[in-house]
Amino acid sequence: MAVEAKSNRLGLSLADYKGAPSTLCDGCGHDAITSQIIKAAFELGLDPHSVAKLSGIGCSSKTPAYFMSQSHGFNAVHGRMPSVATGVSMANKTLKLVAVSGDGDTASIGMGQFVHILRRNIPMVYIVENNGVYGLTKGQFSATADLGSKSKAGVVNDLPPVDLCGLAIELGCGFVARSFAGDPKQLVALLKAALSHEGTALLDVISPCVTFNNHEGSTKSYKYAREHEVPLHDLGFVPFFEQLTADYEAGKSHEVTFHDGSRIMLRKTAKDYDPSNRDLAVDTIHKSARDHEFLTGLLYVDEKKPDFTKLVHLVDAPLATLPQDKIRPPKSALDEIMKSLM
Amino acid sequence: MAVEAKSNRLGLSLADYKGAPSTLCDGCGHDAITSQIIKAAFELGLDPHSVAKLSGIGCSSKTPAYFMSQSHGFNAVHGRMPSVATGVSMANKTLKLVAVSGDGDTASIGMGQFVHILRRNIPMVYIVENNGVYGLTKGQFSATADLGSKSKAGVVNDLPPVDLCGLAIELGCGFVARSFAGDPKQLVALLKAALSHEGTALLDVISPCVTFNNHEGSTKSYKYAREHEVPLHDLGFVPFFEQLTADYEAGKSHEVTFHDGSRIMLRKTAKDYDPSNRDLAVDTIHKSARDHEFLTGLLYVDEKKPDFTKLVHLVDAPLATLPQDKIRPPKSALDEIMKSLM
Amino acid sequence: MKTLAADTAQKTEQGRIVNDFSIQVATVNGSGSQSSNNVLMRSIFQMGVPVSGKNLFPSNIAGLPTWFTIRVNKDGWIARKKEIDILVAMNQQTAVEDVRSLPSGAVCISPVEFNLNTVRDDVKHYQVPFAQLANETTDEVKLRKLLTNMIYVGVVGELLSVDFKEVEKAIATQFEGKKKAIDLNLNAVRKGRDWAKEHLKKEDRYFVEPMNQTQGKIIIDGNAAAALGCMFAGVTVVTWYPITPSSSLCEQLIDYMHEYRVDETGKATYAIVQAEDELAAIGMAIGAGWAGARSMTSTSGPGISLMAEFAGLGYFSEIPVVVFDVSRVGPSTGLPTRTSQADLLFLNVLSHGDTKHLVLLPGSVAECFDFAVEAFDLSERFQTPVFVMSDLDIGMNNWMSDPFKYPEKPLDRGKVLNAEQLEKLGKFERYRDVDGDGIPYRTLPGTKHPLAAYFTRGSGHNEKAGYTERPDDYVNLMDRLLKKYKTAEQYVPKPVLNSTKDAKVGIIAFGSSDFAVLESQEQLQAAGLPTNYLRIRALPFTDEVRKFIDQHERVYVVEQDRDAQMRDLLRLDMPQHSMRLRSVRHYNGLPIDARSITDGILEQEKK
Amino acid sequence: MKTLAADTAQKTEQGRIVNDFSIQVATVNGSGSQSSNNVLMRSIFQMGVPVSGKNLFPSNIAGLPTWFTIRVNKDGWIARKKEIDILVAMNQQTAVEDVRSLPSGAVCISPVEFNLNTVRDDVKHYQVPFAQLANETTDEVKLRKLLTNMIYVGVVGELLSVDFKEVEKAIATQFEGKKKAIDLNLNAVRKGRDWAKEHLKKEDRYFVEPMNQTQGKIIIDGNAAAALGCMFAGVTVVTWYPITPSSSLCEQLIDYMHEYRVDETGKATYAIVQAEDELAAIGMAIGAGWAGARSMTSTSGPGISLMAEFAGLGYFSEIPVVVFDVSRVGPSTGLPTRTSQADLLFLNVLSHGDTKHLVLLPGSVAECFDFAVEAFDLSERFQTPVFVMSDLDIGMNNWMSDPFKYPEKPLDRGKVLNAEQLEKLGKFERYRDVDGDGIPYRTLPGTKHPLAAYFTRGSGHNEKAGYTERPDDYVNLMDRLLKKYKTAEQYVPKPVLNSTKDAKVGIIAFGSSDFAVLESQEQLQAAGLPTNYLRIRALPFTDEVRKFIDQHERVYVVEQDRDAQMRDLLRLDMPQHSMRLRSVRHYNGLPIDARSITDGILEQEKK
Ligand SMILES: Cc1ncc(C[n+]2csc(CCOP(=O)(O)OP(=O)(O)O)c2C)c(N)n1
Ligand SMILES: Cc1ncc(C[n+]2csc(CCOP(=O)(O)OP(=O)(O)O)c2C)c(N)n1
Ligand code: SF4
Ligand code: SF4
Ligand SMILES: [Mg+2]
Ligand SMILES: [Mg+2]
Repeated sequence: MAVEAKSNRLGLSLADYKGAPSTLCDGCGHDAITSQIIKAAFELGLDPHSVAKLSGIGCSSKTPAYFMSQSHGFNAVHGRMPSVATGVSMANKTLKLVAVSGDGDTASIGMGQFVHILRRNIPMVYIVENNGVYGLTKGQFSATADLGSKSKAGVVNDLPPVDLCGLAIELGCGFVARSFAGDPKQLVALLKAALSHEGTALLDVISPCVTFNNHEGSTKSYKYAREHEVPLHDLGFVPFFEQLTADYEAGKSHEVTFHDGSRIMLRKTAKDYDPSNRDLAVDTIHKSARDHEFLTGLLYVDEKKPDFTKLVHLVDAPLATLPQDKIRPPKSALDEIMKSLM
Repeated sequence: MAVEAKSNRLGLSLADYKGAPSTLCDGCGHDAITSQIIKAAFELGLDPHSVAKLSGIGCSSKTPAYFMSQSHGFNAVHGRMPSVATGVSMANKTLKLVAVSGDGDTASIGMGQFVHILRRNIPMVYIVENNGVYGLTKGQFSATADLGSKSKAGVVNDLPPVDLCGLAIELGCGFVARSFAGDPKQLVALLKAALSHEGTALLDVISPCVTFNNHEGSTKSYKYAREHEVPLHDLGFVPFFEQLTADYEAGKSHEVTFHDGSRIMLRKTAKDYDPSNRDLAVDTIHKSARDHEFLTGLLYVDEKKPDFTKLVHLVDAPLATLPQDKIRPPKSALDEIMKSLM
Repeated sequence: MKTLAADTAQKTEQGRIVNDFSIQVATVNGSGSQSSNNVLMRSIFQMGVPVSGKNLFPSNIAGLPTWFTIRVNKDGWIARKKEIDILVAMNQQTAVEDVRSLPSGAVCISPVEFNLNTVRDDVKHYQVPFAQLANETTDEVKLRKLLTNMIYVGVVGELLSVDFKEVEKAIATQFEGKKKAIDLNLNAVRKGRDWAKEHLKKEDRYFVEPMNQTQGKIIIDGNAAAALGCMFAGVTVVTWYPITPSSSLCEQLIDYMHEYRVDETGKATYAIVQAEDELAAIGMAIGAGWAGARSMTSTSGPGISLMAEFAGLGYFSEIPVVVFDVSRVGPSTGLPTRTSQADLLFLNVLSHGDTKHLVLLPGSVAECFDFAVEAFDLSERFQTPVFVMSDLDIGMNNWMSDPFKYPEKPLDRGKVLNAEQLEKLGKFERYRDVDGDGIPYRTLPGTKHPLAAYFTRGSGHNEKAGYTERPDDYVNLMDRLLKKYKTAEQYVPKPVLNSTKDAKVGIIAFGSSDFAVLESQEQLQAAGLPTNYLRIRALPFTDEVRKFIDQHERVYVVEQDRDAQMRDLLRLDMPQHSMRLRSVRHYNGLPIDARSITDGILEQEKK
Repeated sequence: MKTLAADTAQKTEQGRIVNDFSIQVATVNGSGSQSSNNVLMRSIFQMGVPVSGKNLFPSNIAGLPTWFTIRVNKDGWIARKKEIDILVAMNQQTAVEDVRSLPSGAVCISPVEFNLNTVRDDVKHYQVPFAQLANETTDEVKLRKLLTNMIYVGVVGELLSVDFKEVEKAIATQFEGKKKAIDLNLNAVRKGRDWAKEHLKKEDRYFVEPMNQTQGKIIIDGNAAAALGCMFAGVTVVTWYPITPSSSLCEQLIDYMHEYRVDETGKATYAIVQAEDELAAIGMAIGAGWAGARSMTSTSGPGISLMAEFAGLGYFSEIPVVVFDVSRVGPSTGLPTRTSQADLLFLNVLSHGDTKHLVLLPGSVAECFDFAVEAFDLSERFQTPVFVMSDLDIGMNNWMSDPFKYPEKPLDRGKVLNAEQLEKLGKFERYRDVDGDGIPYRTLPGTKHPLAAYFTRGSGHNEKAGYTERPDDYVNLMDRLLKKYKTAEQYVPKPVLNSTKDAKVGIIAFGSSDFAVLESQEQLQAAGLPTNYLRIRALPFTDEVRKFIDQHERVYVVEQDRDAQMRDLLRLDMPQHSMRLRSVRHYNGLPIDARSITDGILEQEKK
């Protein structure tokens, strides 16, 4: 399987997908996610030159500097990455957008733009590295901090969390998954699936902040996540360019096929779960919250929803590089208009 | 019943709850809502001096000038009324906040603040006068415009709408109702219930824009709303200061009691509906959307959720008017602190 | 108080006033008077007589007072004129105040029911039974209000002897194609004309006579002109959020693009996104500009405030984007339907920290077109946000203009390196000042070359685009940005000079003040004060501006704001001449007029 | 290159340097060195010797270079000193560059493994086996890094002959109550001290000797000082969104309020809300100010940009609110952990349209306290947003100061009418200039009187707070706002003068530049240039400022920005003196130092 391969279908090595050395704290969940992004991109054989990395501001938002240094990256302003991503997508729809944000960057200051990018279904992978705090500003609670979670200073959070997955489904997002920085196997499969999805793919990844939110009483610590994680299913991803081997089929309960032909196989764990059922997804998420379960997996998929580039009927070539004769109408056009105004 | 009374429990007349003459277009749904706000406030006997009216920017946001001219009003900036309301609530928790917004003001530019005010559960009545367009800027689609709805110019909206009620329930709002400017009986009952609720009470009221969105093909026209309205139940409201009469009890299927003792009786129409069941509420809303039904009524109530003024443990008196000796610590305090820094 | 008799006598002495007066129609908004006012204006325009129309409307959709002023001027003065000569008082709410504000000897046409003759008798009143005429015109009650507007067109046309054929033509243009509408309206106009013929005795001095001053001219509003400019500039990504008075820029752009920028296969060579707010609008535009699109957004005051943070990102990380500010009266929501130039300073320094933005200042609809084209070239050449500040007066009012010229210059896409060039160079540093002009080279995402990629950030970055907090790196970057701004002086539109013989006194103005200043120059000349006038067309200032101030003993800076922002910016640019810079401010929300400028200057000359 | 021998010789000539040097400790952030640096600084402070500490840290949580500089100065100069005399090089990443940047003859204490002696031999090296010492101190591997920091405190203390009793006291203060921590750390310090005693031969000139210059003084950072000011100003509603370097203001405020502003029943006389962003933070504060609370928010550059729209609303509809801008290096994200004054102009005109805000400019931790109190009075007196601009240097660094004075003035709640007053007056117009000072009267929601209510809007309003689009209403309002701003000149903190005999040259500065300017005055005096120095403490300028500029031939405006914003604001206020205003700018993100100012001025004096 690709995992062992020294080089991928483009003949690139894993190293070709790495970035600058991380300056995050040792053990930060974000670094763990970074490595899985690198792995997923390498194994899928993404062309680094066709990828644009986007982020807002925060420790999490620094991470695009730490993977795929051969791809252009844009570290925007706090909470406004979605609008920048929308513009990039319009300017060059042939780019694969990989966006990384934080829970503060997305659920606090970024909420407005987050909601609207989901509504527009901009084609991109939207990863929220969710640690329940503002890491870069030293650990204040964010809008995803759980009710009753204790801060390092011992303060108890008394506001309910925003459930990004529940919200995304309510807003009609076509790919909604939750995972854990400490569960690389599941995470890499979900990342590959997300990279194969055509619209906005939301990945809410619990990513412990070892410096400010990894203590007793925190509900976003490695310990808590490990103890409370309930995976909905085991996942196996088969890229379009690979043969389907028997072991994939084994015990699969559901399967999702993406536009490029790639597929993800869901093997049921506890109970059977159909990720294409929206009401079921919502109820399941709400129930898990009530039961204080940390539910992970592919929560909801809808491959039919058209992405925004379709709605605006763009020409096939990137707008960014259209030649003058395609974007400046001829003199006759101006003359015609002037006449009509006389 | 109060409806006929010439003066209410404060001895005030209906006229005492009126505002400046409206400058909106004749027939605008917003004016219809204004009259029901006046009626509800009069019949509940709200003290105008204890009410603060808040709004953003838009035709809808102008309406606070058209009711209760004896109450202070604040027409803020576009989309940011929720933050202003939060501040007002903190400064003087004894005020009853009545906020009016539009679908653009709330669902487009205001989405971020809307989500966060629901999360904080600021005690206020939050009325969205929802016409699916930006009236004041001449009829562009807002984020609540329905998929496939036609603009006056014939353009078809190709983005899915934000369902404010579905969203509010997902965010844990404790009072979520939808109504119609053309259904005064239901609207006034819901307004009174909202005014009796302790946290944020969201009223999403379809309020046709007769000038820009009341044509054939619009899904927010009077005609469309009338033809598609499906009331979940008949409503009867009994304020705490009134006797419960038999006719209320008749055929009631559910009843909600608010903190002040007021109650609202739900009489089932088609099927039975329990507004305290969150999952049911969500599924029902989603189903109605799929079936192109315009579902109205009290969609969800949860009277247990604490409002924000409780969480911050405020003193009983309004912060705004605390005397100096309550808010400036004594010299001894400063001396003590200075010592600790030497 | 002068009596009408005396007044009429005086009139006949003075004789006819031809093609030099202003008409004000007072109605309520939402009553559909806009189209009849356009018809009246066009008819006169078609007679070859220079006209301009200004719509004074409320920030409201229907039912509040609105005034439409048509200025007819044989000399081509199309700025606002302070005095109203002919009032059509159709709005009972304001009729009395409207009549009171007329100069003695003016004309007032009004519904007979208003009894305005009782208000003043030193004004010539023509009282018309509009209601009755409307009833006779149609049985459809709903149509009567509308048609009443056309009836006054007939009455006014008759009184001023406007050529009826031109009215017919104008109606045809206005309702092009819609046969039924054309007949209905024509009929109404006739109704008014015939009634006037029969019942009104011409007792005023105002007449329209054919000229040939408008041949080959167009009538257009500045937002439409800017929209056309954007389209011919090759804009590819447009993001916007509705706001008066800028909405009509993007709305008209949508229509034009739909017609002229769709390829054979029916696919668009552009994307237009209605954003959820202005933070998102500029964020999208900046993302698009970064990715290589010619991107723009358009807004007004409140939107500019919301764009501050992103504007700083664009400046600091050097991303091309064009931002139109069709400015209105602030601060805050202010007067959304009134005109102002008071965003100037704020735009120049928009965002926290040391920031300096390029700002273009179109002074006519033609320049709205030209500068739109210019703006995209500048933004890509300088890799920075470029602001184009027009205002409600230019943007939303109808202006007479020469047809726009097709841009000869090919698009300037600036210093962008493609894969081949990278290969040749063998080296790429995003933020190095290779050419000594302060402008670095950039690459676009999607460029298929190992050297192409770089990381863009609003935090500290060195020449290699690497993260840095080093003091020297920061100073180098900030100094280069300043150098870039200096370089821009050579590229931005130069000022326009209008000089008079032996003038020692200078006037500086910009934007929509232009026509009023030109007219004022004549008034000043007549008052014995020859002036030279320089119209600034951009920030940063160019040497021509400095030379002009050098050469004049006194320079009056005319602007439409309270705080004399342009005067101040000039003082900061030429501190040594601070004291010769004087200020004439006009900031009541109405378009500036020549008389206010003339008085403002003469008053200070006395001192 | 001078050899060490020569150097030591020279030293002994020159003899001891007592209580006048700077120590720089280079570490990586997140390594816990902060507490040991504080201990070192406090120990010297407790010996009665003036000190100041500046932390140069990265915008990052752990692992990147950090420098902590302690300046020891018997004359009480506590600004940053450019040259480092004693380096404690604990960070291998930067050690070589750190050593290279030392002046010849300086001292370098470093881990022996770094072999820094091979880098330069004109520096006195003390090489210490820190790793080994740490191992000997504890078996807990995790603790070693931490304790290493305390070991260097012991070494440095020994070399400088810092009184060990004071070190013990400082440690006790630092870890108050935590017995185990105290012993651990004390033990580590001893380890370092004893090893140094035994193995190091004192071969440098630097010594600490007891003085009595710090008796009764406190050490505090500006954000804590401002927080205290807010608490004693009676702030009731606090809204904020985390951002460096302002977060610690509200975070420390939370702690203080929790301790001193909770009533008998355990209920809070305040509300502190962590908002979702800065738009919301100022929106909440404005809502609270409108409803009668003493409300505030605190932020830095990017937050200021986001607050622009609401700031305009506050100005135009006249709502009291206090906004702290603890400024950092912009534009955009800029250098979040470096200091700057470059928000000044932007703050003054924040929001579109003609806007002028009051800005207070504290120059010390004491003024952070005083001006916080002042700011709330001013905001309610003038019913307008008041900005308090400090910066990272004042806000986050530790400063020595006299204890703060308890405010004697009672709270000034401004012109608020209650029910009784309304009853007496029988009339209330929200926006009428009753007193001729431009300041109207207001009422609070909840006031139980029929006259109390009014409608607040950011759109056009007349004196009765009614909606208006009338040109005259708008002009009246804008002119009154300007008058109000003028009135404020009488209320804002007056500038502080430090004059020298026969000085013809003036210096103007503000904020955190103060100590550096005062020190520079001495250097200039020594260089034969006596100067008078005026420290501006607020916008608008007061007559004292104008008088000062009037009285000097040349005035150097010293500021920490690129664009000479204060110089420009002064030029606009006194155009007639534009040319005598010269500029000295320092904008590399480091706190300004006396030498840079002195050189900057002398250089221009040569010309
Ligand atoms: C407008 C603005 N406000 C505040 C900040 C300060 N700030 C930087 S990162 C951050 C929060 C980051 O939290 P999150 O998105 O959860 O990322 P994390 O560091 O936890 O990975 C804040 C508030 C900013 N950079 N810009
Ligand atoms: C920051 C800002 N952007 C844009 C506008 C222009 N604007 C005024 S009202 C409005 C939309 C109002 O729509 P909605 O909230 O639905 O109210 P409605 O008029 O439909 O009742 C807009 C975009 C503004 N006032 N402020
Ligand atoms: S502070 Fe927290 S989020 Fe930031 S790098 Fe460290 S561990 Fe990660
Ligand atoms: S435009 Fe629409 S929303 Fe606005 S007042 Fe008219 S009908 Fe109502
Ligand atoms: Mg986080
Ligand atoms: Mg609407």
